[in-house]
Amino acid sequence: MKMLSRSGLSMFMSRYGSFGVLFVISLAMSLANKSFLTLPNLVNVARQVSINTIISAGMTFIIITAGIDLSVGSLVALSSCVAMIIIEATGSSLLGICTGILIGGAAGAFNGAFVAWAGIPPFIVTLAGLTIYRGIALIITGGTPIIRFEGGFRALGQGALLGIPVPVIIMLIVVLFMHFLLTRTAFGTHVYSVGGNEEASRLSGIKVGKVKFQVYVMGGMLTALAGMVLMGRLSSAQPNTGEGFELDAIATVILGGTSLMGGRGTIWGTLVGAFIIGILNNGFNLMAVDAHFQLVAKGIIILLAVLLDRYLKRKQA
Amino acid sequence: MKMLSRSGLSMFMSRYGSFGVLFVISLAMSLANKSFLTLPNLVNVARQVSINTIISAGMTFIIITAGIDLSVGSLVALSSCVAMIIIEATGSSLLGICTGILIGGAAGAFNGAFVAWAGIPPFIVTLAGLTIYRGIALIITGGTPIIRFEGGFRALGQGALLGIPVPVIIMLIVVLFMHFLLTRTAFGTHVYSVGGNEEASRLSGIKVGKVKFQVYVMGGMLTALAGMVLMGRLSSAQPNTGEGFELDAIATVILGGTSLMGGRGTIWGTLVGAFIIGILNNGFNLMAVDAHFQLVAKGIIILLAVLLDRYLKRKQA
Amino acid sequence: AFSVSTTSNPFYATMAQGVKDEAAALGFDVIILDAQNKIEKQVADVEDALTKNIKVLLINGVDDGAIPLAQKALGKGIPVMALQRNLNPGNMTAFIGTNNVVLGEQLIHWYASTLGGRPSKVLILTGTPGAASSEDRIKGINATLPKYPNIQVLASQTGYYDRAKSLPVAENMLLRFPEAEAILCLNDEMAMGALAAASSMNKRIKITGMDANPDALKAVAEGKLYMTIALPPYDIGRIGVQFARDVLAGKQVQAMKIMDVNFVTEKNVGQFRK
Amino acid sequence: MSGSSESKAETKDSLETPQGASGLSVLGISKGFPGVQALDEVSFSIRRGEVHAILGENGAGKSTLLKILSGALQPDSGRILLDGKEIFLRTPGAASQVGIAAIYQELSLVPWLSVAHNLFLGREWMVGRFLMSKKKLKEKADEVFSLLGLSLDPSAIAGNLGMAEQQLVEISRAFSRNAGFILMDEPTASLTETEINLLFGKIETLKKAGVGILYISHRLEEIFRIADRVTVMRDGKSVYSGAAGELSLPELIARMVGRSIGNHYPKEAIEPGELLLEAKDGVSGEEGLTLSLRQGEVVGLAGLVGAGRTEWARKLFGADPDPKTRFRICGTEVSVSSPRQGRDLGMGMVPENRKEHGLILGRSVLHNITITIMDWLSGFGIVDRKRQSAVSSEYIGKLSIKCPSDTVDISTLSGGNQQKAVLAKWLARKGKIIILDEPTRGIDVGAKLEMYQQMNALCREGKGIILISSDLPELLSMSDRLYVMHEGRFVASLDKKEASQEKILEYASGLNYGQTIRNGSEGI
Ligand SMILES: Nc1ncnc2c1ncn2[C@@H]1O[C@H](COP(=O)(O)OP(=O)(O)OP(=O)(O)O)[C@@H](O)[C@H]1O
Ligand SMILES: Nc1ncnc2c1ncn2[C@@H]1O[C@H](COP(=O)(O)OP(=O)(O)OP(=O)(O)O)[C@@H](O)[C@H]1O
Ligand SMILES: [Mg+2]
Ligand SMILES: [Mg+2]
Repeated sequence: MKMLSRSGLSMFMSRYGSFGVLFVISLAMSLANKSFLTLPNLVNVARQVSINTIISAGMTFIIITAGIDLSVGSLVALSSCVAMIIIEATGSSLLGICTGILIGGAAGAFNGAFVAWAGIPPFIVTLAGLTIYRGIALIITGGTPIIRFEGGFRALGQGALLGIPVPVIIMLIVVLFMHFLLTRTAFGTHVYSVGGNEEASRLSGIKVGKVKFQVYVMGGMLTALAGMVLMGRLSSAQPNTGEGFELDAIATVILGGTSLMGGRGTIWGTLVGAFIIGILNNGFNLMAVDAHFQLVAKGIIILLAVLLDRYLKRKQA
Repeated sequence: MKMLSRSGLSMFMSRYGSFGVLFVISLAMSLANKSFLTLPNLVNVARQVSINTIISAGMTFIIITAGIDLSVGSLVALSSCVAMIIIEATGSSLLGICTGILIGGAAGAFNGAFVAWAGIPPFIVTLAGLTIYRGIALIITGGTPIIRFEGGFRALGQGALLGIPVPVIIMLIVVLFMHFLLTRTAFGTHVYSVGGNEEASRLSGIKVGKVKFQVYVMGGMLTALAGMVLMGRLSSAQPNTGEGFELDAIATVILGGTSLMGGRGTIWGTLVGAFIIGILNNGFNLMAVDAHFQLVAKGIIILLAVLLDRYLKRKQA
Repeated sequence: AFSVSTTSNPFYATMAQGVKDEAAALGFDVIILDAQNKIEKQVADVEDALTKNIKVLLINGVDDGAIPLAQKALGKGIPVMALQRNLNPGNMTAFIGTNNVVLGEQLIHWYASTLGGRPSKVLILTGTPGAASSEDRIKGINATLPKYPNIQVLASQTGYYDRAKSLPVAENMLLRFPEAEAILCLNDEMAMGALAAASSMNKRIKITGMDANPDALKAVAEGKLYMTIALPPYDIGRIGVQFARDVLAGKQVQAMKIMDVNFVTEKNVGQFRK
Repeated sequence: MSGSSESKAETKDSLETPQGASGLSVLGISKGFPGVQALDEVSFSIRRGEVHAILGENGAGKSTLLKILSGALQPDSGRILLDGKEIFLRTPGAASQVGIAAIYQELSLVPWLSVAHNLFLGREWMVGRFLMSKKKLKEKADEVFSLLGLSLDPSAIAGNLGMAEQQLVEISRAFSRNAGFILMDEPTASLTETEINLLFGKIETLKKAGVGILYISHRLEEIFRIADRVTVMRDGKSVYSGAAGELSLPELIARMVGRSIGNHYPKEAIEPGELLLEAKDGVSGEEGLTLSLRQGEVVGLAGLVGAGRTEWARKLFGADPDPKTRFRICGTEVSVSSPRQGRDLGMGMVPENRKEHGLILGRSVLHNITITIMDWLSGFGIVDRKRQSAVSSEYIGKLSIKCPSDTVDISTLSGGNQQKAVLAKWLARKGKIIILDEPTRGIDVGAKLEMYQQMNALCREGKGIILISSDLPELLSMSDRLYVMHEGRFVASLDKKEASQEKILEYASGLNYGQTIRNGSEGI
């Protein structure tokens, strides 16, 4: 049927259109640089995007509810510092990691409670969170990094399974899980509903506050998980790490087609967005572009990428 | 009529409610610290908030149209570097300042064009702007600051008229002008309507794209003006100045009661928001609070301030 | 008052500690103002401080924007001790610190001395674009490199002075230039990032840092980091306060106190770890 | 108006407008959307000084045609002629410059601006080219309203108004443009008799002044009151065009829906069962009447615009929780504190404002229909997608919701079909008490019939229905009993037998206030 197939295709494009952009960028990079399209480098890129992707997966849910989380960078620092302090004290990586993730959940709950029930704009709540969590991380560490060259926690960042780096495996599990949650569960439907029309959702009997609270808690836990991976990768925890992660994550989510106005978005899109950013960074490093010029080029390429995305979608729809 | 008075009062509170918060914070600060409530210190605070207020005034318009501008920090750097280069080359402060402000307008036009007519999300456009303008500033200066201890441009930052610092005078003119524009002109109404209901605005014959374009151009010019003031205050232009200005400005606007979802907001609110932030910083400095702890305290106080604001508004409405 | 650029960085935190300790020892009250690396915050900090009748201003400028502040203080008759960041002669009573251009030069001289004329290919991780310390160190490096044609710089990329941000950058560079013998990093944070990158790629490579932060020293001691340069932040802070005392007592002080730096390797790391 | 002299119009056009080309016409207009051909070679014209009504099923393409004439949409092909000359309406602004004003089906006020600002939106020059003083704005707005005989507050925030008031603002806006053509898409959908009479009076005046009016409505009896010509659309084509009165109502309906409809209001009488609900009006002070609802009953709520019916229904459902107002639901006394609680108590509410309160625009039809029953459709949180699409197909079939597939964005459906989706989501929940606030707003005769049959079916299943409607014939025919509201109070309770249009209006306007209370207290 003409009707069906057309709308099917346009849905496909609006979901997967950014793959085209990713493809074009990858192509350009591999033409510009021989080392780009090599297995080690691709694994490398995957490992590099893993932290941002894990954070952005949680951010996607938050943004779909028309929220935002600016505190992720600080939370990466806080959760990893707490985890590392516990590992130093007890020697148990597992205990440290679990506590770290719980801290993430707690911070998320703090954000979520203010957003969901006090009705304070998410931007303000999580901006306050940004400074509060950073402050706590600095206080508990006295401002100095903690480095540790042994312990199981390092496997989280540096291990590999069948040649696939552990961060990449974690990222894939997170992405699959979050995709499933968003598309196959009642909770996912409610997330879309709340972002699409909060009042209509409330009038349909959805507990809007609870849904919002949950996405922030989940976002906090994923952010902390990313913090654990970063800690593993660096063999250290540092109270002032993660600055600017929030802008990276939000940009990733939006590049992936999720709207800041809420109600729309996919986890696949976010994954693609993360790879677009990761490949740009990787390519520029490989080509050893001058730092100042790199900034200009990156900005322009991102604009071009989004323009291309629009074009592809319009063309197909 | 009950309806009338209710909506009138609630409008009043939603406009002026944050004054209550400002008052409480000021009171607390003056109790905690004798030097707070002195004329030199108050002038001091006013001067300190001037740059953020000028930027935030433009940001208010942009956010009312449901947009955002992340490029302001980089634009402060770019405009002041360009201005300074011109001043160095020609010796004319006036020429430098005018060029600086034009650069601001041009950058705003760049942002605005992509937002208004290419339909790219403002977050992405201005994030690209953030890196592009910073890159250009670094390239044209070779990464090093330009210092100049003579020239009329310094009056913009360091001068005073009848004992009132010039930055404060500029801020007041900007605030009054922008308030007037927003409340008394057709353009202001269109800004509200585009943010409140874009489709309805289009159907009413409003050129939605043009309105969006204009707010970004204006925002760019005001940001550049703030850059000129900063340049005057520092007697120098630096390619890496202004980092994080975007979050400050957005937080100011939202603290002032403007909604990120668009359609609502006032310039007075923004002014109050700027003073709330400025007084917090000032007060903490006067009390010499430990830097790490200050972060935590500031976050908490901002949350409390917004809670108080809600409470006051609900109480009255 | 002591206005410091940021206490989130261990280097400046140590400097602040030096100020604090020495002030306590000498019986001074000192307010530490953390500008959080924002010049506007520093301007506000110092303006606030100046309304409080301070006696001396110790300032570690975020960037050259701190110069008018120093002038303002001097204009009010308040002596200014510039710590680590030179505010140009005439704008300060005394300067205590190291010189970043010199530091860049010394780094290359030192690295060349370890080579003994043998050719070597290196990568460089630079700091935040536009940050004066980074730009100055690069200047020093670029000025010195021509003297050693045996040192070939394969690539120079920014790691934003940040551990997490330099990690992927270092990985990418190592992947592209597997032949590199060393990564010269313009601070320890990036050295730690580069170290993590090397270990993630199972590579042993010479990594040098700067600042001698505690965890960098630990890494040097464990033979993971090749070298870090010990700047004396603690002493800079202490001497700053001592100079302040002298000036208040009407004594003359040295206008330019350039502090010595030490190259810390596995051999001498013991002296630097507390 | 004497465009005949310069008429070079094609034969087709002159066929359409026999006295020449004086008027606004479209020739062979087509417009497709992904998955639908909304308009297929439609030709149509409005002469100056006539009311041309368009009838058609939901999704027939009426609104699309109107939007093309108002510059809101661009046709894929075809021409638009004004007085015989081809014009291009690239934007709504362009249309208003040539004297075309429109009232859209989906109300389009800017929620945070005042009524006065909305009234002059896009043409602030009327109040001052650059500067606007609030006072002047208010004066101008008052002028417009008094000219139309309306009492609206110009400084009220538009988003706070009820549907009917918003509708009146839209009408005022279009009328105050002094346009040569006014296009109206269901302007009376949420209005009551009083305002409708006002509107029709105004239309008569405009007609005499030579204004051409396009009138779209699903209230068919209106067509006979004001239309000069009637066009029937079906599946994007114009299937009939002729003078009003040429065809009888049943004939028109047959053209519209492709079959004839016998009884418009097929109300079945069902023996009332147990008491489901007892409720006060919630106004403090004097004792008002108590509303009661039994199984199998349809209880109607009548009242003028702003009488407070919606407000009361929202309290009952928990949308605007009011702890002071307590309801007796199935024997237990409660005050409903949230729609969730309302839902769990077995209630469902179809709100009057479907766009703001009913639909999640941007999500699929499936999502919108099944949103109320996600808990039933999922085990351990995981949605059974087969059952989900079974439910959605069931209701799409039952209510004949017209959509290419249930995965399309609900915002692409025609207004009436959107309304059916909102009803569907509460039918799916199978609550005991269903509150319907203007449920037939904007839906066509056929769909109305389906909706009434659904109401019958619900009653047979032992459910109780509260019907709020401004369509008096509908209210009279479909309710078993009626309550009349005035200023937030239940002022009268009427049996089906004693209820009549006149009586209701009398009570609703508060004329019989004292008497009502007496009458009412006997009523229960
Ligand atoms: N923006 C859009 N995108 C996709 N399809 C659309 C869009 N607008 C309308 N349609 C489709 O075009 C057809 C005609 O819609 P239209 O709104 O003109 O119907 P209508 O006759 O006004 O119906 P109603 O009486 O329900 O208002 C419908 O099938 C509708 O789904
Ligand atoms: N959210 C609101 N905020 C302020 N006033 C409101 C709100 N909702 C309704 N009102 C006002 O309350 C009064 C009652 O309105 P309501 O919508 O309940 O009347 P109604 O009988 O349903 O009439 P209608 O036919 O307009 O729907 C009106 O004057 C309306 O303007
Ligand atoms: Mg319609
Ligand atoms: Mg109503």
